This record gives sequence, C-alpha cells and structure tokens, in this order.
Amino acid sequence: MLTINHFLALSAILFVIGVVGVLTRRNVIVIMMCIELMLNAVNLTFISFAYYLGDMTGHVFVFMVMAVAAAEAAVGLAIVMALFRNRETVDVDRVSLLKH
Amino acid sequence: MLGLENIWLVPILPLIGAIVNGLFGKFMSKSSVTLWAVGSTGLSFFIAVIAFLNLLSLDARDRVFEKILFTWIQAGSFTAQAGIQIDPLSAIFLLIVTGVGFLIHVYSIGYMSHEEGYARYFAYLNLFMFSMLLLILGNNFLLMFIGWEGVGLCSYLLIGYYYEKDSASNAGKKAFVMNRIGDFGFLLAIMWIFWTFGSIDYTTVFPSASQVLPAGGFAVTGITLLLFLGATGKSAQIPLYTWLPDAMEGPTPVSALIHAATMVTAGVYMVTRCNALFNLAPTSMIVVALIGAATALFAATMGLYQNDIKRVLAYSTVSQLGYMFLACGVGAYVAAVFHVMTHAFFKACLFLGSGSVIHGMSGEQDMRQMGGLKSKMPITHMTMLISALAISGIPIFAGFFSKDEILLSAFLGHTKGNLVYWILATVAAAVTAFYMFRLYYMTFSGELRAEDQHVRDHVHESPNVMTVPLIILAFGAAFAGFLGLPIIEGGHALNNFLGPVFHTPGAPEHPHASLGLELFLMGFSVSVAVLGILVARHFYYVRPEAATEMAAKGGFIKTVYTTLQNKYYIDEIYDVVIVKPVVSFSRSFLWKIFDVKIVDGFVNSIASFVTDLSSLLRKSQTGMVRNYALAMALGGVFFVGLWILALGN
Amino acid sequence: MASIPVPDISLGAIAPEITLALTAVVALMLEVFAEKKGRDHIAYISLVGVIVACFITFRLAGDPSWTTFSGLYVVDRFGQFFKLICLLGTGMTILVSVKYNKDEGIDNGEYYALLLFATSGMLFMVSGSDMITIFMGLEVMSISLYALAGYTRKRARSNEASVKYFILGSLSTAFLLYGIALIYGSTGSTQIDIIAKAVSSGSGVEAVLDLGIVMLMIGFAFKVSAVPFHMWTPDVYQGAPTPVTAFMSAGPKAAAFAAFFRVFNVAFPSLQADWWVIIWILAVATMTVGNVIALLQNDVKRMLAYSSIAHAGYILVGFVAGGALGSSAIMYYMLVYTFMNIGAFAIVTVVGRKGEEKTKFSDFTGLGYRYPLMAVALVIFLFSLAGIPPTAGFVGKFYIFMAALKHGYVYLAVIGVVNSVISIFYYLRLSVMMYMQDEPGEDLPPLVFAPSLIAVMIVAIYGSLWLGIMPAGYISFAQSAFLAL
Amino acid sequence: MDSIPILSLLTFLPLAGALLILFIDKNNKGLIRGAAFTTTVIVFLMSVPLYFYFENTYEMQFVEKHEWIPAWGVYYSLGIDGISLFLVLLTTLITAICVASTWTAIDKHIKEFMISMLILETGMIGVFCALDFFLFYVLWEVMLIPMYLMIGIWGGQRRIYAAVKFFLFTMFGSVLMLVAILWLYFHLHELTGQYSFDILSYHGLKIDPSAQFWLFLAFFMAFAIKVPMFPFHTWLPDAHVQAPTAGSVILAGILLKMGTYGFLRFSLPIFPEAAADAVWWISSLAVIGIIYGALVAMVQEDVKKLVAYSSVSHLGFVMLGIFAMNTQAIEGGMLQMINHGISTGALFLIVGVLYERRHTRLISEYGGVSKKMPIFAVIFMIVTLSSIGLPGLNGFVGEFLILLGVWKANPLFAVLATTGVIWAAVYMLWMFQRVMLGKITNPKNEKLTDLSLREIAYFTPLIVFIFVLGVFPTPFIKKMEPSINHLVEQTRTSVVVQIENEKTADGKMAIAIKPPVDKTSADDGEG
Amino acid sequence: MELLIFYMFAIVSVAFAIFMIVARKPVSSAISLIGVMFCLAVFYVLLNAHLIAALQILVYAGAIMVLFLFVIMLLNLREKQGAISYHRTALQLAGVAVFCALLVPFMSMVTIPGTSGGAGVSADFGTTAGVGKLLYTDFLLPFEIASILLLAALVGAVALTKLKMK
Repeated sequence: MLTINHFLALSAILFVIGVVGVLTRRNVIVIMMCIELMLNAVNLTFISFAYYLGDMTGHVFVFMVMAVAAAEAAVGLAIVMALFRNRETVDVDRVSLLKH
Repeated sequence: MLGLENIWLVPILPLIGAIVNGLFGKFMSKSSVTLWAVGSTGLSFFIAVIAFLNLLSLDARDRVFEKILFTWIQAGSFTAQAGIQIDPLSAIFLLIVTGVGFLIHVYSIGYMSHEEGYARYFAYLNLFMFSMLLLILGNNFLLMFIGWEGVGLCSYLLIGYYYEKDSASNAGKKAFVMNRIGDFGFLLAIMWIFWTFGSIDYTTVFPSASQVLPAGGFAVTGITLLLFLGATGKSAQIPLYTWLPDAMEGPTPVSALIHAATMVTAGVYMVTRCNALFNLAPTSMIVVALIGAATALFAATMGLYQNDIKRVLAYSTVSQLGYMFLACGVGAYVAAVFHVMTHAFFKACLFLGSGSVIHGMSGEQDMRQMGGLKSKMPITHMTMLISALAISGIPIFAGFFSKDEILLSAFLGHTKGNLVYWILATVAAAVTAFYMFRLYYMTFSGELRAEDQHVRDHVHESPNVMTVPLIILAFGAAFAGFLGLPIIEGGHALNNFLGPVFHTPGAPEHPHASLGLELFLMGFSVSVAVLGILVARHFYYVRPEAATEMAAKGGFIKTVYTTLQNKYYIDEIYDVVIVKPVVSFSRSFLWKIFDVKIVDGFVNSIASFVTDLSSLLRKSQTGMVRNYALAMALGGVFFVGLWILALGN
Repeated sequence: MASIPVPDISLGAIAPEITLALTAVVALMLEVFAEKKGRDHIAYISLVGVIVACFITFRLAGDPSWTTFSGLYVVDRFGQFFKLICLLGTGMTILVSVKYNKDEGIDNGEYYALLLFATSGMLFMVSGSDMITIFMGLEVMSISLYALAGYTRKRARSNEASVKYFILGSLSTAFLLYGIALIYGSTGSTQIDIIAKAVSSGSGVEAVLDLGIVMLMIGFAFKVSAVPFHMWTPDVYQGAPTPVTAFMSAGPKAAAFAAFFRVFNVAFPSLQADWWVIIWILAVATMTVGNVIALLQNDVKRMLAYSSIAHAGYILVGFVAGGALGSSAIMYYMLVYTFMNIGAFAIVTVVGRKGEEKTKFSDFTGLGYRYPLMAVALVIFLFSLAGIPPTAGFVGKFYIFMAALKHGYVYLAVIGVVNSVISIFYYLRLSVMMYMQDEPGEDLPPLVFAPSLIAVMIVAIYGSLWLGIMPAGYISFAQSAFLAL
Repeated sequence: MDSIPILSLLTFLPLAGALLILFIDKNNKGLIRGAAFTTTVIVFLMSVPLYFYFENTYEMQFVEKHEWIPAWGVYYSLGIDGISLFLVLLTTLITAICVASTWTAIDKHIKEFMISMLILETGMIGVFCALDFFLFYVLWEVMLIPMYLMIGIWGGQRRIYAAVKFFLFTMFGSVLMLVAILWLYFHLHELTGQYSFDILSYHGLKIDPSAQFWLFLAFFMAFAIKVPMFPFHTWLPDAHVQAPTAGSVILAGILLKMGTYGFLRFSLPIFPEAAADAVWWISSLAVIGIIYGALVAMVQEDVKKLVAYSSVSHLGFVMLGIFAMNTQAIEGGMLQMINHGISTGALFLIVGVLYERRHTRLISEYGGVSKKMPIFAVIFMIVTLSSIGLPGLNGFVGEFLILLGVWKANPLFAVLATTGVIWAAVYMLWMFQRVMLGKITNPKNEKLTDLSLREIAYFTPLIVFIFVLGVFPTPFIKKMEPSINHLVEQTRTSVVVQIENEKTADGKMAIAIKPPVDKTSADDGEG
Repeated sequence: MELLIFYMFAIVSVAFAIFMIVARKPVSSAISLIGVMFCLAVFYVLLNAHLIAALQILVYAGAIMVLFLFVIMLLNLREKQGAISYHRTALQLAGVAVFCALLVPFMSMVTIPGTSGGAGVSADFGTTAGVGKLLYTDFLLPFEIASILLLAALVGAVALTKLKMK
C-alpha cells in the first residue's frame, strides 16, 4: 500500500542528498544544481501532502517554487558568469577573499 | 572693658597678626611686620594678665568662666561649640603661653633679623600662639583638638622653616606624623567620650564622669589611655618622643617656645584637664606614671653625650616632660602644672640662651667648637647658669621646688610601684644635673675651640632685644618657685589656686608627709644633683681631656658612649621595624603586585579573555562558503535535536 | 465552463507595492533614455516613488486590521510600521547611492529598479498573512539582493559577496520552504491564522510540525542573520557595494523580523512555551558572537556587519519577550537601527572614497578635526549603535530590555546589557581613531560631500538623536501598532 | 523663585553655551574660552540663590515635572533636596574653576574641549537634580561621553587605554543598574498598579528581601565602580593620570560623588534591608579602601597617581560614613564629598600648574619648588592640609563626623578608619616635601615661575571654601540635615521592622545596625 | 502496482541524485539531475498532479536545466583532472546516511487522518483548470508577485552579465 510516508521519505532522502551535495561540492554550478534538487524534494513533499490532504494549495505552492527556481537559476547563473569572468574559476573554495 | 568677657580676644589677636603677616607680610616693611606680630602678642598677653586678675578677684569656687561664640559643628545630637572657657588651670597656662610667647616674639626680632622669610616666620609664630591659646581656652574636647592639631601644624611649619635643608623638612614631617599618631588616639577618645556622655563639653563631661563611668571600668580606661596616647605624641613621651630632638632643626626661638615652653606641655595640660577621667582609671594612671618616669630617665641618658647644644636641651625637655607625666600619674596634678610653669621659664631661658650663643657663634651649634664664652657673652652666661641651676634642682631656684614636689609625690604616691618611679626620677635628676653642667662647662668655660677664624672673630654678645627676654626669663627661673613653697603651710599659692580644678570625685588624697621625711628627701635630691654637677665639673672643667680619654679606651665604656651618642639607635630601629617594611610592603606588594597585577590584572585579563575569544571566533569565519553551509546544517540539526529532545511538547 | 468567482481583491491595500514596482519599471525605462551624464534624476524619481509609497502606507495605517486577497494579505499597523521602516531604509539608501554609484559607474536604472523591487518584496513579506505571500515576498527581496550584492561586478569582492549570498541564501530558502511544506502538511494550510487554529487544537501532526517550525526558523534566522546562520553576513556586507550593505542591514532585516515575528506569534502562539527557548538561545548566541567577533575587526564595513549581527541579537531579545511591549520594542528598535546604521554606512561611503579603498579603521584617523561635522555625525551614529544616551539607540535598547524584564527574562536582559558594554569597545575604537590618534602624514584628496549624502546624514542624525531625546511620539505610535493577536 | 524653572535653566544653560560655541570659529580661541567661562560663571551665579532659597525640609524643592514619555510613565522631573543641593553647587563652582584653569593648559582643539566641558556640566547638574529614573540614567551615561573624550583627546601618553577603560568600566556597572531599574519598574507596577519611574515613589517600597539583595548588588556595582570602592578602583588611577587637569578635577571633584550620591539617593532608601545586610561588607571594603588607598598613594612616583589613590582613601571615608547609617556619619559623608571635591579638585589643579610648567608629573623631577613659587607653595600647603583633615579646615569636619558616626555603628571600623588620618599625613606631607621642599636639584626647576593672577584667581574660591567649610560648617549641615534625617529614618524604620520579623522568624539578629534604643540615636531621628 | 512503480522510480531517482553529487563532471551532474526530475514527474502523476508533472518536465527539465547545461558549456567547465575521489564519495554517502537517519524517521510518523490514499480528491484536482482557477482567485496575489519576481530576476541577471560597466 503506497502511503504518504513513502513519498515523504523519498523527498527527505532527496533533500538530504541535496544538502550533502551543497556541503561537499566545490563547483558553484553543481552546488546550484544541488539546491535545485532540494527544491524538487520540497516540491515532492508539497505535492504528496496536497494529494493526501485533498488540498490544492500545495500545487499552487509548487507552481510558485518553480517560478522561484527559474528566477534563482537565472540570477545564480548570471552571478556565476560574473564570477568566472573575474576569477576564471567556479570553485567556491577559491572564493574566499572575504573572511575573519 | 577688658574683663573676662573679652577673653576671646586673647587667641584672636595673634590670629589677626598671623593673617596680616601671612597674606601681606611679603609686601610690608620689616618693622610693620614686627609691629603686627609682636604687638598682637603683647596685647594678647596684656589682656591675659587682666583676665587673670579678674579671675583672681572672683571667689575661689566661681573661677570658671565660659563664653560661647558660635556653634561650630552641629550634626544631629552632636554639637561642638566654638566657646571659650577659663578656669585656674587654663589661666596658668594662658599666662605662661602669652608671657613666654611674648618674650620669645621679642627675642625673635633680634634673632631672626637677618632671615629671608621674616614675615613668614612671624606669621607662623602668631598662628602658633593662636592655636596654643585655642587649645588652652577651648571649652570642649574638639576645640582643644583644633588647637592641638594647629600647634602641631605650626610646629611642622616652623621646624621646616629652613625648608631647603632636607634635614629640616624631614624633621618637620616626622614631627607631624608622630603627632598624628598621638592625635589618632585623641580623636578616638573624643568619639568615645561623645557616645558615652552625649557631649564633648568639659562642663558636661567632667562633673558627670564619676556617675556615668564606673571607676576602673573598661570605658574610662580606654578613653584615658587613648587620651594619653595623644599626650605622648604631643609631649614627646616614649614611644613617640623621637621627633622632638629632630625638631631642633627649627630656629632656636621656636625650639624655646614650641618645643620647650608651651606646645610640648599641651599633653600635660590635657591630662590635668581630664583629671576627672584619669582619676577614675587607676590602670591608666599607672601607665602615665610609668611612661613619665621611664621617659624622664631614658631621655636624660640620651642627653648625656650629645654635642649639639640644642639637642642636649631637647633631650632634657623630653626628660622634664617625663617628670610632669610622672606627677600626673601619681595624681600630683598641681606639681605637674607647677613644673610646667617653672620648666617654661628655665627651659625657655636655656633655649634662648643657647640661641644667643648660636647667634654669637655665627650659627655654630656644636659644643665642641665652643668654650670660654663666659667673658664674651656675660649676660647670656649668667642667665644660662641660673637656668641650669634651676633645672638641676638646686634650692631656691624654681626647678628645685617643682621637681622636689614631684619626687615627693612619687615617693608618697598611692599608685602602685611608686618607689620605682621615685628611683627612676631621682637617678634622672642626677643625670640631668650632669649633662646640664656638661653643657655649661663646654660652652662657657675653658678656651674657645672654634676652628673657623671668622667665627672666632665675630663672637659677640647678643643685642638687647635678645638679652632682655633672657634676663626676664632667668628672673622667672630663679624665683618662680616661690609660688609653690612646700614647707610653709598655706604658702603653696599655686595649690590653693588650682585646687578646685583637681578636686574632682575620685581624686587621690594629697599625700601628707612628715616635715622630717620631706626635708630628708629634699636633701637627698639636692645632693644627688650636686653630685651630678661635680662629676660634670670634673670631666669638663677640671680635666677636660678625661672624658675623651675614657671614651677612647674602648670596651664597655666605649659601647655605652656610642650607644648614648646614637640615642640607643631608636630612630634606626623605628626605621627598620616600621618605616621601611611599611614602605616596601606598600610599594612592592600592595602597589606593584596587588594593585597592578591582581586588581588591574584581573580587569585586563577579562578584556584579554574577550579579545582572545574574539580572535578564536573570528577563525570560524573562514571565508569558505561550504563551511558556512555546514554551520547552518549543524545549527539546524542542533535546534531540531533540542526541540525534539528537550522541548518536545 | 465553470465561472470563476471574483476573487477578494483590494488593490488599495497593495498600493505601496504597486507604486514601487511601477517606479522600478519607470526607472528601467528612464535608463534606456538617459544620457551618459546627469542621470541623478533616476535616483530622485525612485526616491519620489518611495516617498509616495510612504504616504500611502501611512494612510493605510489605521485601525482595525483587515485582510484581503483571500486572507493572503493583511493590512495592520504592525505591518504598516515595518513597511515604513523598509521604505525609510530604501529612501535613505537611494540617497546614499547617488554619489557612490556615480563614482563606481553603476548609476543606472537597473540598480534603482532592483532596490525598488527588493523593497516591494519586503512590503509583501511584511504584510503577508500566508506562507506563500511571505515566501514570494522574501524571494523577490532575496533575488534582487543577490543581484545588488554583486552589482559592482568587476570587483572581485562584490562578486564573491553575491556568490556567497546566493548559495547560502538559496540553501536557506530551501530550508524555509521545506519547513513551510511540513507545516502545510501537518496543518493542512499555509495561511497563518488557520495554521494557528490547527496547531492550538492539536490536530496537527506534531513531530513533523515541530520539524517544520524549526526549519522555518532556520530560514528566518538566516535572513535576520542570527547565529549560527549568520556567517554569510560579514562577508556579504563587506563585499557588497556600501549603499547595498546599508540597504541590506536595514530594510530586509526589518522585513524578515516582521515576518518572523508575525508567523511565530500568529501561527504558533500556543507553542510559545517551547520555541522561546530556541529564540532565547539564538538571541544570546547572536549578541555574543556578533559583539565578540566585532571587537577585533579592522575594516569598518566588516565591523558594522558584525555589529548588525549583534543588533539582530538584541532584537531577538525583544522577540523572546514578545507581547505588546516586545513587538513595539522591536518596531522601535528597527526604526532607530535603520537611521543609525544607514547613517554610519553613508559616512563609510564618503570616507571610503572612490572604489572603497578606505574602509579600514586606520583610514578614519584624524577625521575628527578635518571633518568635524561628519565626525560628530559618525560619533552620534556609533554611540547610538552602542546604546548610549541620549541617542535613540539607547531608548531602543531600553525598550528591548524593558520588554524582556516585563516578561521576566532577567538573565537575557543581563546578558544583553553586558553585551552592549562589550560592543561599546569597538564603536569607541572608531571614535578613538577619529579623535585620539595623531593625524596621518599622507595627503589625501579631500572628501566630497554630495548634497544627497548631506541630506541622508541629516535625516539619520535626526533619527538617531531626536528619537532618543523625544521618543514619546514614536513610542506611542509603536505601541499602538503592536501586533494585535 | 517657584515660578522660574531654575533647575532646568541650570541644567541646560551650559548646553546652550555649548551650542553657542559650536558657531564660533575655531581659531577665535579667546572668544571660545570667554564664552565658556562666562557660561559657567553665569551658571554658578545662578546656582548660588538655590542655597538661600532652599528651605530646611526634606521635601524636594524647586520641583519641575513635565511629561516626557507618557507611554512608559517617564517624566522630565527635577528637584533637589539637602543631599543634592550641595552637589549641584559644587558642580557649578568646580566647572567654572575648571574652565578658568584650562585657559592655557589646553592649547589644541579648544572648541571641542569647551563644548565637552559644558555638555559635561549639563550632565552632572542633571544627574543631581533628576527625580526620574529614566532621566537620571540618561544623564548618568551622557556624562561618560564628554569625559571619555576629555581623557582620550587631551590626555597623556596612555590616554586611549585610560579613556576606554574608564568608559567600559563605568558602563559595565551602570548597565547592570539599568536592568535593576527596569526590574523595579515592573515590580512597582505589581505593588502599586502604576507604571512610574519617579524615584521618590520607590523610596520605602516594600521589596522582597531576597530580590532586594540582587537589586542592591546591581546598584552597588554601578555606584561602587563610580565611587570607586576598593576593588573596583582600578580605572581611577589610569583615568586620573591620563586626563587633562580639568578632566581630573571634574572626575575627582564631581563624577566620583555620583557614586556616593547614588548610594544615598537610591541604595539606602530603596533597599534598606539589603543595605543593612551589606553594612559589614561595604564598611570593610571602605576601611580597606581607606588604608589601602593611602598606602598605595604613599609609594607612588607620579603626583597625579598619588592624588588619585588618595581619592580612593577619601572616598572610603565617605562610603564608611554612608553605611554607618546614622545622622552624623551621613552628614559627615556629605561634607566629605564636598570637601573632597574642593580639596582634591584643588590638588589636581595644583598638579596641573606644575605639569603646565614642567610637563612631567614625576615627583622625582621636582624638589625645592617652594623657593621659586612661594605663593603656589602657600596654596599647595593649605590644600595639602585640607586634604589630610587638619581641624579648622574643611577636611576635618567631614572626617570627624564620619568617624564619630561610625564609632557608634561599629567602633572597630572607626578605629581602623582613623588610622587613615595618620596615613594621609604621611603620604601627603611626604609628597609635599619631595615636590616643594629641599634645594632645587633639577636645573629645569630653576626657571619655574610663580602663579599668574589668573591662577591665583581660580584657586581663591577653593581656598576660601576650604576655610569657610572648616570654620562654619553648621549652616551647610543645617541645610542637609532634614533630608539626611529623613533618609536615616526611612532606612531605620524598615530595618527595625525587618529585625522584628527576623526575631520572630528564627529568633536571631542578622543585622549590623542596632534599633534606636538609646537616647542619642532617638534624638538623631528627630534632628 | 503503484507501490512497485514508486519503488522503481524512487530507487532510480535516488541513484540519479547520488550520482549527481558524486559525479566528477558538471555535465554528468546536470544530466543526473534531469533524470531525477523525470522521475519526480512520474511521482507527480501518481499523486494526481498532472499540471505540475507537465510543468516539471517543461520548466525544470526543459528550461532550467538547459540553462545550466548552457552555462556549463559556455564556461567550458571541468573539475580538476583525475578520477572520482573515493574519499569524497565515501564522505558524501556517509553524510547522506547520517542526515537520512536523522530526517527520515520523522516522515514515518506522518499520518493524515481520514484521507489516506487521497481517495477523496475532487475531479479537477491537479488539473490545469483546477490549479489555474486557484491561481486566479485565491492565490492571485502570489501569482502577481511572481511577475515582479521574474522581472526582478531578469533585471538582476542582465545587470550582472552586461558586458560593459559604465
């Protein structure tokens, strides 16, 4: 019997993978992809809750998250472009002028 | 007009003199300075005499006059009036102070004529007169305390008169601090008295003393011992006497006035004034008598081998003050006051005489440089001889009567151990006679030993302005004793006059001795004194080289000699035992370690702890974005865990 | 075809946001037509937009509160007050930017448009009574800020700031969103008053709800830069163009606090007994870490960044206290903070000169005598930040600690005041530099004070000083505007 | 008199002066100095009538009360009683003298200096007049800023360290007090149902003794640091030594009094039980302070540091007096505050005179100065004597009354404290000797010039007060007595109640103060 | 049947996700992410969210990920030369395991009363009409805000990448 718990567990796992990706990858673009993965995981949560609650707010929310994800991707990639132009790198560990 | 009503003028006049000379003396001519200074003192003496006569004219029981000028301090139930009180005791002191004071002012005109700070000197001197008179005339303890500290201040200022000399300023400071130690006791005593009696007025405290305080109780013993601590400071008794010999750094008239005739007797005045309290405290009386007797002998021995003419006199003063306290301690207050009076004459005379000698010797104070001044300074010689005889206790001279009365009282006294005091005092009398005549012979007989040709050429008798006071004082030293003729019953004028003051409850009975015993004791003390004189004559007149030979021999005698010359090393002992440890404890522990390292260090270490923490925490800000993300994740885990584990609803 | 019901819409309620958005569009269009030189008018037109929005907001600030957009948007005095703070911050930032942007060559319409978009996002966020409004507002604000932080894109530091801000910001958004999702799941709604009902009736799914609340808290804590979610702040504040830093430290923070406060006090008041502990810990950690690290900073911008972390801590104290007094204290504090902090950053832009070369502490040496008025102004801001009377910062802190004590948080208040003592040290350091160090030998070209900067300084001084001396009106305003529950 | 807001005028006139100076060109030094001096003199002259119009009751007088922050119950309310009257007068006097003393001593940034000075005066007068906790606290901290600037800008070598230390240290104490004030504020609400910062409404408030302890501690920290009491004194030597002369004078003369004033105005009447419990501790600290301050002062090599440590000693007396909690001791404490303001102020001015001429404060650099500066020597001597409490001068009366009162409370403390009299003589005279007496050994001292007329002029009022207060202290005591009696009564009644409670509770006495049983203390209550 | 589909796609999506974070090349990561997204679309269908499933493919996989790939290609990025760091991979897997252990248990606690299995959903649940109606009525405001958001993002992206700085 497929329950909401299956979906929630799956989305939790995907979310965690996204978090771990953010924490371990050095490539900005990959990090951004990890964040996308996290957002996707959240979307899955929303949709499953919406389904099991019988309430479409979750769908609206996911719709908005997609818009946000698109916007973030646009700005984020623009930032990466600018970074690359300045530094010739997308390695976040090398982006540490500002510290202490 | 000049009755007792105006007695307040007596202290005020010198104060005016002091203010005028203090503020404007620099801009005034020498003669007007003199006029203000000496004039005010003279006027004050004049009023004092009239007041005294007025007092005499009153019935013996009514001889207390009190006048409140204004309320000085009033705080809650505490009141200290600025009021004047005169009774026979203060009247005697009043006369001594104004009289001797006036003479010394006159003498100073001559002695100080070449000094730079002439006006300053007289301002201080007048201020001293004011303080001393306030001390005597004040109607309560606090006013006495003002005068008490005031005279201490003037003593400080005058000792340090030659402030460019380190020894002078050191001596001044020493005097002040030693006095302060005494004042510490006095101040506490005043507080204790206030909280016991609810007042500090003499007229309230003394009459009710025997009712309020149980005789021999803790309170009265404590109060009197604290008062006596004050007295030991001011009157240079063991253990606070060391300042007085050093005080000789001041100009000689100052030594005569302050450190011989008046200020140092303030302690005696205080003890006699508080006789009502002391009588209730037998233990304190023993302490007073013992300290007095011990000081009398101890100081006398230190005077034996001093070569500075003024130092000899200084130790002699300490010793004589010891006699006075001995008298107080055995309850012979009249004898004490009597001795104060005679001592004022002969000691002032001796000091002024020595001043005259010093003046004549162009400032030389070392007796080894003197000799043979008999012919060159005849008046000085005569007056000093009379005074030396007086202090040695040779009959008909003043000192004989007063000292004899003390010895007699000691012998007969009710106080425990009175015979011990008598022996100490008698030995001291012999020693006194010896060193006084040692001084006399070294100064006046033989040949002039001065090495400096300039000094030799300029030895001269002092001007009249200096010799006249000498003569007057010598006259007093010779004849003042007749005020207290002991033998003629009823002839003891002083006793009759002062009697009412000392007839307080608990006062010891006046000792009665048979005429024979009295005469025997008299004879004994005189012969002891004569012995002392003869020994001195042997060593310093007949065979002047004998003393040096003996000293040169070495061994025990030499040790005694150097010990005496170094005053038993008491100053050095004080220095090593008290002064140095306190200073180095304060400097190397309290300041450099406790204050800087511990108190301040604690505060600074808090600051450095915070900054250390800061630099540690700063390191967490690595600049690595992934570390930041990790921190966020861990923070999240922490809070989730906290919520679930600790708070879970 | 099913008819679509007419939605419950009141455009008047979102008129300020609309105004801002339209002004932003105008700014974008003006950019197209603007000359190379003399393009200050973009800034001033943006400013006019902000002022108009201010007026509208002010007019909307009446009793009682009402909701619109099907309960997604609420108009109440609490929100309007915070909106005014955000608008104030934006207005002042625009003034600070004029001269700076010209020096930096970034004086174009996009910049102001982004500022205005961000502001409109804040306003939505402040008034949002549904998670979705709050989330969208937050994202509008954040995305604009990511771009603004990296606006001087040629500069490595600015670039780095935006990278860091972006990565961490997105991460926090993900957390926030996950929190919202879980709360939604366990209560069945995203509207905060419905959530409140579900939570208080206990019909929610507790474990997941709790997890959601914590996740949500992480998201907000990030935005208000509370420790340990603060680490982006110093780097971003230091790297971003100074006017943007000034902007970020005021409006977005105020908006985030408003939303944070609203969500927690409207949606989860019944769990207050639990979450106050977390906020308490956040408050203490934030104050302490912010202040302690700020002690040893050598760059003024970075110091101010840490100081802003610390200030978030003080505001969290008011948050913990809660209630009418707590919320009005936060409001007053945010208002004051906007004045003094932007004032301080304004001076940093002046002293920093072209290209922000001079933002070190040592660059302030001797300024007290060369530019006395400016130095006095900075000292006022610093003392206000430090909370020393008679500045507004003092009244603000007083207010906050008053609220804390009213509800019995004595330890929190004690920790707070001790922290404010620590903070004095680094604020004083700057005054030490200006007044007490010998002047440097090197000759630098004189500082340039544009009229716009003078205007912003006057406003800031007014706020930092007058609000401290005569705070009565503002306080009663804040107290009347507390979050009605 | 009632119709004129005299206290507001006094408080804000200096501020107006500061504003005026703000608009004077900074190079017009004469005008700046003149404006500042005129302002302070006017303020002083305006403050003098306070003394004459002051009625001998304990009620607050010249009261002004206006709404300030109604939402919190904060009022702008000023008023003075016998305790604050003299501190206000002292402030106005000392400030005027300070301005006069800086005529040549301050030669850079004069404008800033004078503005700081005037703002400081506003703060100081305000603190003593404030009857509202909020107002009090605001002004209490406002003063820190100009003082901080004065030390930091015009100070000596380590001025920054000293200034920051001063600021942080005193701030630390005051913020704890702030928390306590706020706590009290809500407690007042609990007890009476009203929100008020009115200081007087806190007097005699029955606060739970266990809470009192913490509150008292918080207030104690603020005031003890300000005083400064023994272990909290460490900021003082640094601040004093580094501050410019006028700063030191103000610091010693007035700022330190704020601590002791705080104890009288707040700690005793608001927390009588806690204060009574603390008597032993505070008195011990005070006695330690007296002796410790004196001993450390004795061995200082820097004149200013010596005077600074002597303040620790003198303020120890004041604290001892205040915590003897009887009329004499508190009156003595009040007098001692005034006296310390005058004498230590004068001492710092004296050090300033020397420093201005020789630019060193090391005692070893001097010696024999009397020879070159006779007038100075006289003034120095008088001030020294005043400082060591010579009877007839001001120092004595206060010290004596303190000791008298302390004797009643606890003779042991009185005995120990009285040794302070000896130590004072030791360190002051030793210092005087090393600086002024002896031969001139340092050739640099040969060029010393005596006091100028201006310098004499600003010393004169101090010297006059040294004598006046020493000889005629009663008029001053009379003015303060009603207030102090009232204070003692307030303190005592609650303590008596507490003692009775404790007696019934566990049958033992835990209080250091005796209830009024004997005749004399009953008198005290009535004055 | 549903359960089987779920498990199948769940395993696949997790595998893609893990490969995304361990992959050496950004392009591989991107491709993996697209894979995850396709799987998610399947779940959306399972959950009756047809519109969202479509958008998932169109917007995410179609638009956003293409953008990513485009940038990756544009910048010609590659991670440091060398094989997959097994050390890092182990770390990543361990991290995933730990965090999952912390997080997943929560999800098993969720119970939705009464509606298990989503039996009671209405006919237009998840359809374009259903969601669209909501968007234009109750959720009009966020929809409008989204327009501002996209405009802001556009402006931001342009501002950050314009070649010239004046």
